[in-house]
Amino acid sequence: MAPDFRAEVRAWLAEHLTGEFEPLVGTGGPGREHEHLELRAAWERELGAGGWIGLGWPRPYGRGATIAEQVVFFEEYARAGGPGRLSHVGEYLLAPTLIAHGTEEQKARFLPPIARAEELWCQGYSEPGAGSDLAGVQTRAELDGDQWRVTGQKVWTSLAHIAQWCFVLARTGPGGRKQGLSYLLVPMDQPGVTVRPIVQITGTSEFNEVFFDEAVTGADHVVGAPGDGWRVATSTLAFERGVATLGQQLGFAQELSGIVERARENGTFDDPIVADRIAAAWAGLQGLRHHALRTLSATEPDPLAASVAKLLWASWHQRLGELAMAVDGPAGTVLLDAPYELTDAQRLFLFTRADTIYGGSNEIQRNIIANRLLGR
Amino acid sequence: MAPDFRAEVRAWLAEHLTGEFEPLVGTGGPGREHEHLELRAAWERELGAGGWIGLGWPRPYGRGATIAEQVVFFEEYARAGGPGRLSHVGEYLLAPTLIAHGTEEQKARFLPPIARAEELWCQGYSEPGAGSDLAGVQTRAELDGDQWRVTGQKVWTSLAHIAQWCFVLARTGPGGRKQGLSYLLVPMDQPGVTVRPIVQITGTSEFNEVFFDEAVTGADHVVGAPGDGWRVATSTLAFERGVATLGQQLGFAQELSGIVERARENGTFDDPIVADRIAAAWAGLQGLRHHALRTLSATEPDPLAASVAKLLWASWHQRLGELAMAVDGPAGTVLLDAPYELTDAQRLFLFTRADTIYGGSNEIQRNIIANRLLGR
Amino acid sequence: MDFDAEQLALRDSVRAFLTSDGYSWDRLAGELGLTALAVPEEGGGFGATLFEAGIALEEAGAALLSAPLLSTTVAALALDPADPALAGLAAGTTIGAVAFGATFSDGLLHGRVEHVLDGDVADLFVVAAGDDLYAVEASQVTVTVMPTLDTTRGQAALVFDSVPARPAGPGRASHALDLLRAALAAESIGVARAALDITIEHLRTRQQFGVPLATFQALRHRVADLYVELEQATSTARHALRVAGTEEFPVAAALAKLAATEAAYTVTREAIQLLGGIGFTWEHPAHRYLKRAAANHALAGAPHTLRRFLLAYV
Amino acid sequence: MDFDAEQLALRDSVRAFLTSDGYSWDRLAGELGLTALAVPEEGGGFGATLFEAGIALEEAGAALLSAPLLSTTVAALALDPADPALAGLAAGTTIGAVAFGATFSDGLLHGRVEHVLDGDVADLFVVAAGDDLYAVEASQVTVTVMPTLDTTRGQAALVFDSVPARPAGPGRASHALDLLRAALAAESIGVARAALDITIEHLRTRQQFGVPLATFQALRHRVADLYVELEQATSTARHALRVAGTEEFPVAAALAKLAATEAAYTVTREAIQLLGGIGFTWEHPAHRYLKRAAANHALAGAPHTLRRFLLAYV
Repeated sequence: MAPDFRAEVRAWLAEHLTGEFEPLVGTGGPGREHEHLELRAAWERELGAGGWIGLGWPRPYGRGATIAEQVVFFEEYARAGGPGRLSHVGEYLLAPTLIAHGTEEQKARFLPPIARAEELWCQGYSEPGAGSDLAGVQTRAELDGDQWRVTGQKVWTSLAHIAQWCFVLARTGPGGRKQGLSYLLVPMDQPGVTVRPIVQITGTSEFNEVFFDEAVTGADHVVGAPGDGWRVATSTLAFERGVATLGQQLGFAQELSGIVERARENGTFDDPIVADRIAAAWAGLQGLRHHALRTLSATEPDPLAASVAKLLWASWHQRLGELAMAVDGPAGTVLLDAPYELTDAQRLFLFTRADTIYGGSNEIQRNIIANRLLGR
Repeated sequence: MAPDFRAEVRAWLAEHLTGEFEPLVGTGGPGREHEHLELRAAWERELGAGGWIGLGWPRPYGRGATIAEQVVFFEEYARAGGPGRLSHVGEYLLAPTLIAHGTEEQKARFLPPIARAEELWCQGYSEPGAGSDLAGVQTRAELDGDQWRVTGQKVWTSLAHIAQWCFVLARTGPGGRKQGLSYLLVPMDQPGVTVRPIVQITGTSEFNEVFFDEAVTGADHVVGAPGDGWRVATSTLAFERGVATLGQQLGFAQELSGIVERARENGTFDDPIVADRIAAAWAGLQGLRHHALRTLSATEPDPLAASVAKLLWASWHQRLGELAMAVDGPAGTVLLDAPYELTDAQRLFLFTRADTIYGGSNEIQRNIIANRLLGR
Repeated sequence: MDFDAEQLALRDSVRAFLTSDGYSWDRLAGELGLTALAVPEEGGGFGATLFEAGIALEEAGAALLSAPLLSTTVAALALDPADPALAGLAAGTTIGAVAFGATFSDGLLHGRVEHVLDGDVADLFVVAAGDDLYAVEASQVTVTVMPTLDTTRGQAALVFDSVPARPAGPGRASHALDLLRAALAAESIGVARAALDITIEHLRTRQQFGVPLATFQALRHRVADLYVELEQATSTARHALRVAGTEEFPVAAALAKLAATEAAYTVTREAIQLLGGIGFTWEHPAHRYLKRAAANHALAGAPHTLRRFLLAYV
Repeated sequence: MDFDAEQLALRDSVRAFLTSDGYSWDRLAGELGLTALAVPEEGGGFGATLFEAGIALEEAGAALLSAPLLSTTVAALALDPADPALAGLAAGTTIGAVAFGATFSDGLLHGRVEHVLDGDVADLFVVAAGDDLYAVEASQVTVTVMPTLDTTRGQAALVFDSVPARPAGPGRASHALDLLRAALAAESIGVARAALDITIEHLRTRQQFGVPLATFQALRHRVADLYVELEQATSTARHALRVAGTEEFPVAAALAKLAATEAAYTVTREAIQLLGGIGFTWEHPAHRYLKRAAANHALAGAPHTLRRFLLAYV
């Protein structure tokens, strides 16, 4: 690592996360993804102009930063109270997929706008009839001359209302389940695409339904061969649980600190039963960190690492939400404000119910692990 | 209830559980079933002579006692420190089956010797290849003139080494799984029967393997019709979780008291975390009692009641064993004496590992419940 | 299964009423008389027991009834049976709520009490101060309505600024808390049962990997475990409702509150997981069950607080 | 997967050795040099780190090695690196054990120490009294061999009746405890892995209802959960082994002891359930894994004690 890398990050953030971006500090985290959308989009462009998007991508598209450097960036970003990111779907999910499976033309076309945050992305995997069963995708696409025509419905699509592009898993050929799927890149701003925000348990809308009705995209906007979408898509799922987990853990640590602070304020920290749960949560977070460091330093990729990591963080985070409510006690039954403004504890408690469902539910992850340990 | 019933029980026990039977007080419980076998057999005959075996059977075979009276008997028996029972397999498993499904001749032949504790019984259900899968029984029996010839192997057979009779589920006809099974009554004292004690996790042998090699029994010693054994046997399993559970809970309460006493002695009761677990165990025991009272007072039989009760008590009891070890702390790693004499905590911890396995494992009980709630 | 014919009829009529379209407080209290069930006949009630009131509360929980039945019932039964307010509470013309933790001196109530369930709509507060209960009209109290996580039940924070109050139950403060715990237990059982029923229905009908979710054994076993926990909690809750008049009640009510709210919290959380994405949406009722369960879990004694209380009886 | 080539070779050779027929203490210490791994070269060792010693201990746990490797390793690393006893411990010609909780005054050790692992066979005791360590020959101490639940590892109770002892590690008492915790963590990971492997093998081969047990999803998901818990515990244990020389070690060792012994206790209990009847018998190894796991869980800080210690760092 360049010896002054941390200083460089810190200085840049101090200089830029201020002024017009000052209101963003501490906003847009999980369960608050609806906050300050326009200003955060501008902030992403600022990050892009600073060269901070695609930090870990290989050159020439990115800066080829080491894992340690990327971790430093996450740490400093968290320490500065940087807002929840909007370009992460493109940066951490699509881009590694393109780098692994895309053509040179696709890389040249799509990576630079991601790095400049000029094009934001969303993910079109889950469907209402399929849930966590990715191979049960019903959305269909047909090649019609030089265009794909896409028809179907996706759910759990965060950021769909502000994204310019969506990567869509669609059925393009014969064969059931994992056969005949293709990985398509579809522009969102067209008559064939309708985005409907879903009001969630939290009363806010982080996730959307996206309806494709004869939506079109170029024939060349397929990643990998047509029919090879299952393989391409599952590799994206693996990217989803990469180095970003360390950044995520910094957010977790801040949430836990907030809970500890609250427990000290309201006296529950002195209740040995609550304190024991706090210590268990803290120990669990250290475990997440030690585990991420071990898997990141692995010399050979572990095919189960992504599933193990997802089960660990999702379950830990969900328990953290329950701990937050236990610390708040009766106060946790009252909102911050009418009509439905949640406290930090309530937001964490409610929003983390989704952690064990989306992005491959706990049940799907256990299936993946069991398939390997016990055979299919 | 006769107003003086409790007094009658108490007086009888005070008068008889003394003298030669004095050494039996507090012995023979779970994990200690190997203790004082001969003297306990004599004690059973004493109980039988006193009219206390078959208390709840209908007249003329039993005393037709109410549930409340049976509970009083259990309470007083536990209070007096009565030893672990040897005739309970005949009294609580075979006898209700005979009363429901047996011929008049069978009842007349078998019930009185059970009530006098002249014939002890053991249960021949589980097999090494079938585990909790009762319909997977492989033991075969053939009708050869006026005799059944039985060949096969049974496991988890407690008391087989002292029992005179065994009720055996065996395959007697064509058809797979639940078809073609018969419920046979087989004498143990014959060349074709070999009992091999199994040394268990505890270092002692409560359970046996029983080998039948052309063992014989009379053609009339089949309960229900030949081929109807599945129905007869599963009704026995239901009897297994009847009123006896209340008696069992009295034993649980004594075990918990012992743990509390130990925690007060060694100071762990003052550790809030241990105390919380003790309170949870105590609350769980009250829950077992309230649940047993509710199901016993039910006007209609609940087909899931037996499975719910088994899951509840087995899991609670197993956690109690873990609590006992937690209370003992480091002391729990050292035996009471060489070569392998367990402390109360160790015995409870180790022996209760079997509670969730035998008599229909937790997994089998969950299957039964799910079949009803969710369809097969 | 532990109901007699009359109790079954009560349950069925309450259930039919609460799942019908046009229910209202007037019909609930007037036509069905649910606020009067356990009130003695001389107090204007039907003279049944807390067990029957619990049947109604269990159904109210299952329906997520958004009306002050629980609070009015608890207020009525907490009061001295000779109290003049009883008739109005029994008739449902007075809406009651119970507040714990004020102080009383020189004939006046003082202090601030938070988290008064249904305090936003109550006409009469039954207020515990020390060992005793006092009755005070809502109009005499500074009532601040609080927005609640569980949108199906309101709360208020009360300020007693030297408010004159009538003694309404000497020595009955702890009994009022026991009644609240038993009532919350009964209601939580209903919440859990309804959430489990919705989940079972979903698993039986929703297809994934080409077959109904109900065919997956891992899910089947979890449903079985939820059912078992709920069965025992139901027994514990009903036991408390049965022993309301006895010295066993304080312990039984705490046990019931513990078991029933834990069961409801567990079942409603698992329901959202088993329902998958749909259970995370506002339009599906799963979140309302979860929020009611979470509120009942946190109020009137969290589980570890109740266990600490029970430790004295071990 | 976080081993380099040399570490992999070490693991493989230890594993092959421990699963071979003719292993003995002499070969283990002499031929393989497992007692010398992390001892500095100037102390007669190989100068590797606690991480390498942990690889050997993990394999020893998996094999339920019944030999004082853990105690001798901890004793050697706890000592002042210049201590004259180090060479014997590194060579395995001296068997060491660590005892916590004696008192020291006027050059003499006093007090009674229970639950000294491998105290039944040790030649040399490294004794923590206050903040410091002392070395004393076993022949100077009243050693009472205790029969153990975990028959694969002995214990002794020691009585120090004003025993002269040599200062052998000023200020290193708490470091000795940290080393013991990290070593127990490494070993527990091995115990859990072996128990899980046996269980997986059983599920894959044993038929029930006409199909292998491994086809039942409810069991598959439980195995997956055990694997996940063990994976994280492995990471936590190995992290502690890596940071042995740093100020992070006390916290890392407590975290490792907590995570690894909880994982081993969970896995070995579940193993017996998943194995069914056969796992309850003396002849099957499952109970020995459970008993080792239970002992490691209870000694050197039970989980709630460790959490209380960690609370200061939250």
